[in-house]
Amino acid sequence: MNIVTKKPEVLVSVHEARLHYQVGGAFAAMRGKSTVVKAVDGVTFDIRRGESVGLLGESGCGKTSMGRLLLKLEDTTGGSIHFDGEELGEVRRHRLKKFRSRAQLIFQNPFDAINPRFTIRATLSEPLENAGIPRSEREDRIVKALELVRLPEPEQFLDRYPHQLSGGQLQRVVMARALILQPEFVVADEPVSMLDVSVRAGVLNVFRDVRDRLGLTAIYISHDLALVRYVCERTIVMYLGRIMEDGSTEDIVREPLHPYTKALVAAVPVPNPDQSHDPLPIGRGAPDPRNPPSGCVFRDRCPSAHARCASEVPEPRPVGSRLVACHLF
Amino acid sequence: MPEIAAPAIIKPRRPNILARMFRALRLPVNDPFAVAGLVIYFVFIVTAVFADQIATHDPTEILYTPSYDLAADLRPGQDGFLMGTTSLGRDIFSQLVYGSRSALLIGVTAAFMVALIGSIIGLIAGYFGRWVDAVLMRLADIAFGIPFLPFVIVLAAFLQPSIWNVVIAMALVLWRDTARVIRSQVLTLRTRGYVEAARVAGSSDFKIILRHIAPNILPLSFLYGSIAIGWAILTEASISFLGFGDPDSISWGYMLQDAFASQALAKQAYYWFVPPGICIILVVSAGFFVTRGYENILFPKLNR
Amino acid sequence: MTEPLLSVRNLRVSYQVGRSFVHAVDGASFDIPKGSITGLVGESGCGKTTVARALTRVIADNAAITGGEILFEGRNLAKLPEKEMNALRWRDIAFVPQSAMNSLDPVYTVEYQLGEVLRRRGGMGRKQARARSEELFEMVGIDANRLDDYPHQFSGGMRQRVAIALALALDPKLIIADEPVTALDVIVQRQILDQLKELQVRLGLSVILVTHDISVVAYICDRTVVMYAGKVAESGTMQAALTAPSHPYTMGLRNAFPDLQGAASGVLTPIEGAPPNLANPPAGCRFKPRCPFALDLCGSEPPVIDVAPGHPVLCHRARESAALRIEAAKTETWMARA
Amino acid sequence: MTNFKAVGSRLLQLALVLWAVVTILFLMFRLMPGNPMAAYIDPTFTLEQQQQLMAQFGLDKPLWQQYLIYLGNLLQGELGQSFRYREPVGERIWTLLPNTLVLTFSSLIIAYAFGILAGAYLAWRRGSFIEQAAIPAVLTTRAMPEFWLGMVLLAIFSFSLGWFPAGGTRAPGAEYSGFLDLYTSRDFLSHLILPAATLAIYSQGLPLLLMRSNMLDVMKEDFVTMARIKGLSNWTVVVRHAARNALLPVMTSFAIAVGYQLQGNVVVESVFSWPGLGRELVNAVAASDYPLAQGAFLMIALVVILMNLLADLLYAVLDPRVSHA
Amino acid sequence: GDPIRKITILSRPQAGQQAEFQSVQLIAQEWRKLGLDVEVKAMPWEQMSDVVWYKRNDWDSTAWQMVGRPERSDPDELVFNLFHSSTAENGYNFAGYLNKDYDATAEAQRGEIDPDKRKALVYKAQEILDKDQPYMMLVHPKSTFAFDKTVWKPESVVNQSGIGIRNTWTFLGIEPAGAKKDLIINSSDNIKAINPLYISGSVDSWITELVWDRLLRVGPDGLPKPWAAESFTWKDATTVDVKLKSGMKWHDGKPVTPEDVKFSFEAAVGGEAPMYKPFATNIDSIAINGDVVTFKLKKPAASFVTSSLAKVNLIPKHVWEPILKDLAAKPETAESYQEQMPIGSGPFKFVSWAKNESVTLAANKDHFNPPKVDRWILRIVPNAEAALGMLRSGEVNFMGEFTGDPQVLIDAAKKDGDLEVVSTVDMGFRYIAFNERRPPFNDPAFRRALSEAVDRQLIVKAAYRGFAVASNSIVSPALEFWHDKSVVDGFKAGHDVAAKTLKDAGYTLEGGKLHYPGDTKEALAAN
Ligand SMILES: Nc1ncnc2c1ncn2[C@@H]1O[C@H](COP(=O)(O)OP(=O)(O)OP(=O)(O)O)[C@@H](O)[C@H]1O
Ligand SMILES: Nc1ncnc2c1ncn2[C@@H]1O[C@H](COP(=O)(O)OP(=O)(O)OP(=O)(O)O)[C@@H](O)[C@H]1O
Ligand SMILES: [Mg+2]
Ligand SMILES: [Mg+2]
Repeated sequence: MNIVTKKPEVLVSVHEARLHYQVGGAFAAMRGKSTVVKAVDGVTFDIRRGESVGLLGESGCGKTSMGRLLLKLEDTTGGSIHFDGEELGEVRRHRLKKFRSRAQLIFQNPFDAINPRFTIRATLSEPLENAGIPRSEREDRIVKALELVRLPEPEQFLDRYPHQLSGGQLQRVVMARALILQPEFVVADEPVSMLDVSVRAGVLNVFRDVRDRLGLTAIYISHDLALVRYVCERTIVMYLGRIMEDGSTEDIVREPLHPYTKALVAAVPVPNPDQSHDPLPIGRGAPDPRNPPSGCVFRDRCPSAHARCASEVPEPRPVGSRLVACHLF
Repeated sequence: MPEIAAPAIIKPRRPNILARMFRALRLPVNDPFAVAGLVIYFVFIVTAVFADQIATHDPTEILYTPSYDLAADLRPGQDGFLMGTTSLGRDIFSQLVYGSRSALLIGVTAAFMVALIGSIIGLIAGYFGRWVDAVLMRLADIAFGIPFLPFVIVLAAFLQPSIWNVVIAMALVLWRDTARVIRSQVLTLRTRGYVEAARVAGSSDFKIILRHIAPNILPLSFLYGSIAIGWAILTEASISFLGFGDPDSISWGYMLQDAFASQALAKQAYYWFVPPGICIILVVSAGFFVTRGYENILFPKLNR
Repeated sequence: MTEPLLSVRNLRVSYQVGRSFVHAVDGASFDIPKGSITGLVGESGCGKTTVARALTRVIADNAAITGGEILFEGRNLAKLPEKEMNALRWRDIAFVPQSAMNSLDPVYTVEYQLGEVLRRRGGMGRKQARARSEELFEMVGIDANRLDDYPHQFSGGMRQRVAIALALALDPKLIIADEPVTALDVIVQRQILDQLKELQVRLGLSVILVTHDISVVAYICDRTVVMYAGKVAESGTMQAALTAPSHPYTMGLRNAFPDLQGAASGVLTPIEGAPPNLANPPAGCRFKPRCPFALDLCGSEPPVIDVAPGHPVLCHRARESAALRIEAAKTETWMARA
Repeated sequence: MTNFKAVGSRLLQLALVLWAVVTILFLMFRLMPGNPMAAYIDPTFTLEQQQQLMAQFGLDKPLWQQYLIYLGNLLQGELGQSFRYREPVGERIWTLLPNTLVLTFSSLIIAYAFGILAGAYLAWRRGSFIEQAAIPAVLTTRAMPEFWLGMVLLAIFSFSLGWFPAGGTRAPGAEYSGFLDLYTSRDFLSHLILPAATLAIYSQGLPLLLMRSNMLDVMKEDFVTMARIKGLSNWTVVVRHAARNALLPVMTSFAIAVGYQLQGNVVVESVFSWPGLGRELVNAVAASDYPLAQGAFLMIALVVILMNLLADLLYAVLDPRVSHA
Repeated sequence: GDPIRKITILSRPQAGQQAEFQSVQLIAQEWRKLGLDVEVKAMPWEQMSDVVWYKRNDWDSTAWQMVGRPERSDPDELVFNLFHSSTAENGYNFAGYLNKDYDATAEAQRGEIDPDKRKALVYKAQEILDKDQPYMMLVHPKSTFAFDKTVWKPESVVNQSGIGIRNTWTFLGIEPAGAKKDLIINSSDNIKAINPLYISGSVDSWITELVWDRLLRVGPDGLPKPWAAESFTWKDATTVDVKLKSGMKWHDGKPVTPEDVKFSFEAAVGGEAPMYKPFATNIDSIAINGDVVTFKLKKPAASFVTSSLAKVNLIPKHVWEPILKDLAAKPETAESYQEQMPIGSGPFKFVSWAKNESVTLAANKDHFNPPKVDRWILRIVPNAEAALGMLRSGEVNFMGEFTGDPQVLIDAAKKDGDLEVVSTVDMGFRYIAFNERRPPFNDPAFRRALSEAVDRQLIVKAAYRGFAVASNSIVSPALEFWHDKSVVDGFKAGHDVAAKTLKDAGYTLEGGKLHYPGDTKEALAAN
């Protein structure tokens, strides 16, 4: 960490970012179904250099969409995102190439993230080739990258095809590909959710280790608070495209403030037979991203919702060292 | 400094181009019917290529018997005509042999055009999306609104009657099916992790299409190509039957039309109208068999 | 101990793939007592679903039960004539599948699908079936006026509830739930598990809950069966198996799970390597290649050792488990292997 | 509102396709070589006559003017005058369309009824000898040129056995008061059988193969497995769950098939002297009768386009996943 | 001189025009033997006629045909319209034949009322054409028809010379042999219109001739006879008196009057019936005197009786007058007017018309010449195969058109036993027209050589399978009175004859290629 001191502290700055998808065809429209999904709807946060931030939330709350925005795999439909002071919307052509080598993605599904027709060598060569690294250097860097992710005896993997590797090994290759150009910023989108429990820990450990060694700034996307806690010091909780709570992970685990975070924390099962069986402080039902409620998007499931929640969208407010978007605070 | 033995790096085996192409095409060699189809194709291709050697006569030459009478309506074997002669005194066997040439010429070019145009449009529409997709798919809608056979008929009347009309019409209209399927395939491929990964790795669109997407749709193009072979041959036959065919080149469709126009049915000249029909059925169903073999490979879960 | 409701003895199930066989379940034995929830845990591909399906005898076309017994109330289901087996399905043994979306027929309303079971299998009339459907919906906490909806109109959690309602329809003695919550979000998962537990207690059901998540097992199960590579590694009460695991594999699994209530600085420890290929499993103990405690003798078929009454363990070193547990708690133990 | 916009865009798309087809047609026929006056060439054909004819059909005007007139007329449902018949094209098409539709639908209904049943049966008997033999046989029926099949049927059942008449829609001299009267007569039926059978034999392959592969797919679905775990009878599982689901795409393919069949009718109508739209199109093209050929083509295209739309709609109506979204 | 460029022959494709296509192939084969480079271009009729008719400078030679029609029993139409220089620009003389001597002969025969003198002139015309060979006459085909003799009495069938047994006289006189009284006849062509003011096609004319009466009809011998007219007399070279039969009635029951006759001829020139106009333009005035109608002509015209009086249909004034008035204001003519229920006075009444399928007429028992059949039914059967099948199955009992191989028909009849087949030499003919505007076809010797190169017997046998007679005259031997037999008999053909003709005219063979005589240059590029 803190390799270069001159650079500004904030690496990524998100301001009121929005990503609205147009969905549904003519037939959905004929039945009066809304055709816009607000995957990300006015999200603001900063990430400092070297920080690891967990992006937490239920399925469909917009975590992946947020990640894709940060990597310019999707263009914002509103608001702005600055990467190292540069607005992502303006990044084009050769600067995009440069950006691509600075910001990387670790994929959720390793079985899908590597072209089944490519050998591991070819897979890892691609970013090097694009970055204009001469052929002679490539082999060396590939081996180094594989060593970095703790694949023992990297050479034996180079000419294998993906189906000849186990899930844990593949996910390490995916990480190696993300790291091979020595990026500053990495988004990891549920990197272990497709892996078997027994090998998850190994991949997580590599991630933690590499991040610390290279001083990476990282976003870790997950719906599992226990995992986020394992890798990130800061957590952002999202619900239906909006930020509910943003603060240190330990604080959130110990004392969740937002009613949604409370439910989330209480719901996580622990491998301990003596855990409590108290009912969850949350209503039934699931969020419908196509028809979110007015005002606070969480109000229809919130046990402490009141009149104001229906009319007014709660803005994130500082509560202690945290930001909480709730009218209770 | 003492030398440290570098770890033995196993060089990747680079299979030769031909072998790689064959693997990319993934010929369905495990399905007995597909193999039968491939064999039929092979036989017809050989026949077409060596038509000059195999045919006993010029297929359009008006022949005379040794007694200088017109050699018309001879039965098979008579006067040394293997499968007899037509009412115009032309050798049926030679026509059949040369017919394979037209069939394969039409079939293969039509297949190539349809597969090529369809694939390129599908690739572009699917990959680039947005207005490019919108424009190309509207074009496809229009193509879907054009009734194919009537279109060929009009085109054949518009241009000089020629076997290429069928090919042109197919290229103009039938790319739509291929394009739609390829597009939807590309749409799913585009969201595949490794395509996204290539983008994140900084690969250009062109490179992504060429390296990651095209190889995956190649078998699909080939599938549509092989469907197009059958379509082309059947369409040519229909067009010839309706009298819009090419009078100068011998095709099986032409032979059938000739036979019907000359009342081979009433003459019970089975030796005349049955063989071309069978040839068409053989080649077209060979296409279907191969196609099915392909589908089994491409969509194994269907286990058709 | 009372007679178990279901007793699986040495069950073998194989899939034919081309010319070779995958022995997905290779001699599994365990008991399901009446009125309990039993968790069936294990890594992906270890044969959990295969066991669960084998109990209903509706298995894949290329699968066959090649040995063993499934004793259910004294009858061997593995040998029962198809007709009797069919009579027993759903009335005695019901099933909750992993993905309720795919297991509800998309073209019929939920009421039709409930009614189908109630009328065709339960012999009810139309009115009666409707009443019972409403009752069932109430039980699982869905508004009865949503009976006329189609499956896709429900959210994932509700669908899972519908699936549970379906399973309850004929008051079965045993419900087999194959990963009923895996695809769901934590909050919904918790709600469903609570519901299931509540119903199980209220109706005195026996439930087999298939899952790969020991947290879930820890949350609601009374007993657990741990599977590894087609075999039962260890089975026993929740407490016995989770707080004091006796098989190295179970110990490893415990280490690999993050615990929200544990210390923040805790380090997770993976079990390196991958489960064996079931088409060609290693001789002897199947966990041997990944086991930090493996000895030469592990190359031979491990014995089943009862470390406590009703707590069989499939391990050569089962008797040393107390000592091994201490070693297993250390990260280095597992890293050394890698 | 967005939903109006979406519906509007679907209709707009339809209009666009129609306009494009209409324009392509216009250009194709106008640029076609060959002179429509060719039909009148006769030793007594004079220059004056020629010019009068050209003026009558508006052929003396510049192309763009002809195009505008043509579009204008189309909007009013006017298809123009046939060169040969000197009759409004619309009238002629309306009298022929029912014949074509009756042939198309009857053959397709037979084909689908057979194809669906046989497809379901083959799926059920998967791997059996019957299935192994049937699939290539079905593929072969699709490889036969329709006219060839028609001629063979004609040769056997009409010329040799004399069971069915050789062509037309009615016995010579038979009089009927209207379409309905005609279509319900035995006479008509006996004329319909051979052409309908030809088309049906050719088209049964599509629903058959589709039904079969859908069935095989559906049989692998979880809900079918669940139905079996529920202890439901085999019949219930196969018919109520598997077949019902497999049927959906087959039904929507029907609409598309109507469009395809209509195009293919051209050939079969010629073989069986069936007084339909397809044969008229062929004759009109052969005789450079632009307005008529254009009209017939347009009518076929219209049906094809509408059937494409119908397929969408059918899918939306039949599949609760869409209809109850 | 230069080598002669590649020359082309236009032909229709084989489909439907087998014999023509085959002839052209044979001709090309023979011409090549003369050292010419010959290309056969097959194209559909519409395209071919477009080139030949509207692009008169663009082609070398073309296959063409002239079909037989009753009114062509008078040679005037062919003799004049085909070769007179006045029709070279945009009339039927598309070959561009120019010969003053011929023009004079053609005009003279037109004005000559005396049959024998006229015959001499027509003979002279035929001799000039033989000498100049503007056309390479090929054959007069034989038309082959058949009928079911168990249904129809063979002796009641009339064989009209140059036309065959499918003619109005047969339909009027044919007698049922048994209980079946419906005459069912086939045609491959669609019916375009049933309209007395529109010459829409040959099949259509079968119907118009039956539904509408004419003053005269061309008899089985090819000479005109009174029909609706009681009699007719030439008062002088430009005046004809026609006496109308009494007691005739329209199909709607109204009487046929001389007014109707006058109206019919006036309608033909009135502008609403462009196709009939040429047949009545020569009429100066029509006068009515009781039941006599007097036609005054502008110019003497020998063919007036055949090509006008026996051509123009008699139509009811009370039906057509309002229609024509209505049409006068519109761009359309009467040709696009289709009566719902056509009204004529002819021996058959219109009953029904199923488009593209059939037309049914019923016998008019009130007619002065009532037919013996009950109904006359025309079925559209587009292919010969089906037509033959229908004839054998009884779905058709009179084959009115057979486009297939006549031998097949004869064989089928032999096998069947119930069928009678009759072949008749047609008054129409097939030929190759040379484009006289383009060298080398402007040279009569060259044309003659090409014509001589092919032995017509080859065409008759190999292309027409014997169902044709060789021709060298536009007047068919079927028209015995007008046909100049010597022209045909005197024509010698064969490769050697042709080669000699060419050599005599100065053409040379160099390296197997034919060259122009002297130092003539090739003026046109091959196309
Ligand atoms: N390409 C797309 N088009 C339309 N809607 C989309 C698209 N991608 C995502 N969405 C919708 O946007 C919302 C947010 O999706 P996103 O993938 O970001 O959620 P997520 O939090 O990553 O969920 P998960 O945990 O399931 O991965 C969802 O409702 C999703 O259906
Ligand atoms: N139809 C089949 N044909 C062949 N092999 C199969 C089939 N179904 C399952 N298998 C194999 O049998 C083994 C056990 O599969 P099973 O589905 O029972 O595992 P599981 O424990 O339920 O796994 P998961 O947690 O992934 O659901 C696996 O190795 C699997 O690959
Ligand atoms: Mg996601
Ligand atoms: Mg499973």
